[in-house]
Amino acid sequence: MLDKNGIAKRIAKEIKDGYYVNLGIGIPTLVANYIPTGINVVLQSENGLLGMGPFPFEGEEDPDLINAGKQTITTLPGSSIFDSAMSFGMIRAQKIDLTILGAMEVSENGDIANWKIPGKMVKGMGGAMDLVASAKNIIVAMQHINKAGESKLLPNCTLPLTGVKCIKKIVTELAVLDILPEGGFKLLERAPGVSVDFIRQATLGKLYADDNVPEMILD
Amino acid sequence: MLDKNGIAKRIAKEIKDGYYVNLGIGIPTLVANYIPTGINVVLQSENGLLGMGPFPFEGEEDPDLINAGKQTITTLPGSSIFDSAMSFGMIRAQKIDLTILGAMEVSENGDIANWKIPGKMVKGMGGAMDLVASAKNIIVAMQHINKAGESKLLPNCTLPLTGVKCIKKIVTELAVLDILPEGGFKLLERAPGVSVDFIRQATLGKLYADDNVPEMILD
Amino acid sequence: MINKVVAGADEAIKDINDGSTLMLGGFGLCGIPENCIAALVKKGVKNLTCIANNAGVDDFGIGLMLQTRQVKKMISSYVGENAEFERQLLSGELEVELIPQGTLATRCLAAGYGMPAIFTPAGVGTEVAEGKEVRNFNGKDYLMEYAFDADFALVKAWKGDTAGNLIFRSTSRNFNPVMAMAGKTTIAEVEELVEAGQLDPDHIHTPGVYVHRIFQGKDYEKRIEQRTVRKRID
Amino acid sequence: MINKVVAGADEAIKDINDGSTLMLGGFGLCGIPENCIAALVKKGVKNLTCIANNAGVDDFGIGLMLQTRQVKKMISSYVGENAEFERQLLSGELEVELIPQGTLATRCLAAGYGMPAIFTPAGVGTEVAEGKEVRNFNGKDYLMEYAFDADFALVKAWKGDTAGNLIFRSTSRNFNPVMAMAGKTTIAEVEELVEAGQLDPDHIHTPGVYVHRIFQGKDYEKRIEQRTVRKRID
Repeated sequence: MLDKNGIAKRIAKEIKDGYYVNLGIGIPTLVANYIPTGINVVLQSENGLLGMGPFPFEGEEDPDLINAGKQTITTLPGSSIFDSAMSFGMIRAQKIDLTILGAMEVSENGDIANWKIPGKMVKGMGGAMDLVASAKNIIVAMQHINKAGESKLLPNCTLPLTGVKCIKKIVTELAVLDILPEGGFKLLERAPGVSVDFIRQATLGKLYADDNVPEMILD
Repeated sequence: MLDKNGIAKRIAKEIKDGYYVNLGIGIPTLVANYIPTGINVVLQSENGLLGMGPFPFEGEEDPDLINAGKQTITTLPGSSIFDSAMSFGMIRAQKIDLTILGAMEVSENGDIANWKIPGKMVKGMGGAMDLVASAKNIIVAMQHINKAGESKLLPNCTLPLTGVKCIKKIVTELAVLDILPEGGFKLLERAPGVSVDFIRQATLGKLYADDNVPEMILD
Repeated sequence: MINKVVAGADEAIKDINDGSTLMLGGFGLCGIPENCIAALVKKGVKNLTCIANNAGVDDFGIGLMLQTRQVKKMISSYVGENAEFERQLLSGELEVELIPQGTLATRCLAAGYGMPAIFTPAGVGTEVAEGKEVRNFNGKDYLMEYAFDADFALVKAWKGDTAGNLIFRSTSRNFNPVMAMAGKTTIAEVEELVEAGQLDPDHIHTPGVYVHRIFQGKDYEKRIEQRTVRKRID
Repeated sequence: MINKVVAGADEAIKDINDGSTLMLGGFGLCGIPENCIAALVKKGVKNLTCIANNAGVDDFGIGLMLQTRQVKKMISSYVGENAEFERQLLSGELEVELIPQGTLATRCLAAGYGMPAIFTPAGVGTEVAEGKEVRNFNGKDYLMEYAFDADFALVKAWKGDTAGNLIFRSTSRNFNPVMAMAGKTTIAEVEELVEAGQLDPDHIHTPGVYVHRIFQGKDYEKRIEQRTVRKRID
């Protein structure tokens, strides 16, 4: 079973040379730490930056330079700044090659819920609805089962939706899965030491698994 | 009867302090020469400039700095440059206070034709359709009668339209006229020495004139 | 050039009255019109509708106007950790309309560019789509969303000139340029106000035609919401 | 950063083939992609559809591609004094679609911003409106116009960096930034190509994400169409 860093590490392997990538808050942010060396990747921050760099050195924080998580960051040689309309313009126009974000629930037809729990204080969808509706390539980083042991990969989402039929790939603490065009979770890889049966039990939505599902290779 | 400079001079009196103004090609361009001193006016050129200055001194022409008539020009302190989308964005959003353009025909309900003569080579509408459809305040600079002596202020335009019900004021070699909300040309001023009867004969559309129509004051 | 300079924040906001709809630039606490917000708190206008990506924190940004109960409705994409906000929302004192961040930005752009409505796929199939027209283009569904209609836009720029031209700095740009274009009356506060002619025309982000009033701001706190750093030994 | 540099115009346009739809930046002869046009003439690709505000003059700009009969269709707002253009149009060799200049610009913006269609009042009640959907918002009629769908955008910038970031100079900016955003493949030629990091991130007009190939152009003529001057004695 993977920890958060493990999930981030596995997702990082999906990032290819020349990709522009938008990383959501939470586990997706950790992905930046595991981008393979030797490839050129540009991180977009939807508040208006291409080419997000690492956190600043202590004492060099610039209040005018933050990411979408409101963290102080830095630019890199070749960075560019733009306004919010252009930022979401490039997202809608599918200029961003890969979007990685978290989810509370994903359904077997690719719906995602990640912004609102009825009865709890709602903070808002931020840019998530724009990202899921527009991105051509989305990977969801999420927990397969919640703390009560219930599956979060469902036949249908029970929470209010963020987007419909938009998710194609999921990485959890247990598995890597694709969502099939005709619906259903296709098991691609198992986390080290996790059995197909365990994953099947942890998946409430339809799960397809071949006979020999390989273990993830993380390094 | 006014010459082209006379028309430009009369139109210039309509320009008020603090106006952003778009000047079309032809007579409207001449208006810039007669903007009253002591008022602050900013000229927009729809190829992407606010704050159009005079022609450059000989030898100082910059091929990267032209106006919408493709003439070499200059900027002024406080000028700004922008792209064509923003330029027409500010036109559509009615940020330009006054648009002055030429016309081949205007109808008594405010339609304008100024871009195409059937059977003749068409050069295109350029920005004229955007300007007439969007501007809140348009003055047309035109000849009242054509070379054959025929009126160009008509019940209905005979040429293909540039815009419908958009013109509110016209300055010709003979007169200043408003177009009434209910339709019809309202004679406001006569050119020096021109009689109301003469203007009536030169106007094929409905003309309304009070008993005492004043002569224009040009200086 | 047309001079847009006013003496300060109090004069700039003098005709913002009870019930006005305001746009406020900024993302989190980054690039917010600090001086205008302080002046609005001082003036005490009420029943404001605020269009802003976020609602500030308890003791800074729009949060200051929430504490004084000046805000009737927030139109935002994300309303962060803000206890007073939560209290007012749960008690029904405050209305909140949450809309996707890109929709928020593009509805500003639409207003600034004279487009009455735009199409976006954001929110299709979700509760955001309720009551909205859905239209299919090339096999994909889009919502039709309307241009905002705001009485005032309050924006913060780095530099500005007397003609109202604005230049923003780094990611404090965010919503400021699109809101500057979108307000019926746009008020800009700047860290450095210079004479017309001091800014390179090619570097101007917001042309002065969009700005109705500009003033030299003061005492910027520029509070950092999430101070994240790395050690030099990295 | 991702490196977008190619050796020159010939390599940059190598996959532009017969029948492609191209956007070409520029207003009149100002800010046109001179190197790309020369390379297209040299390559001799045919049946091109060109989206460009103007069609050049007889012996410069897109006029060069008209002389070699490479253009099947022009989509423009104004096609100036160009004898060969006129001859081909009258003889039926060339198709021309004339559209309002603001509509042209905004259909580019729509493509670059992922908006399938936009609304504009330009052309309502005229022959431009024929066959188009008219929609009333707040008492005013608008035409619905679709985003352009161009295989390639060819743009000319003043400075660019290896990451594809572009800065334009003065009014040679015009259609270039919106077309740069709109092409499925965008090719930028620049007067000065610098290393990533040499351009101020706040001054970049077109972020590199929109640019697929960039090269250092050469031998710019930058012909002036209307040389207007005043005497020094003024």
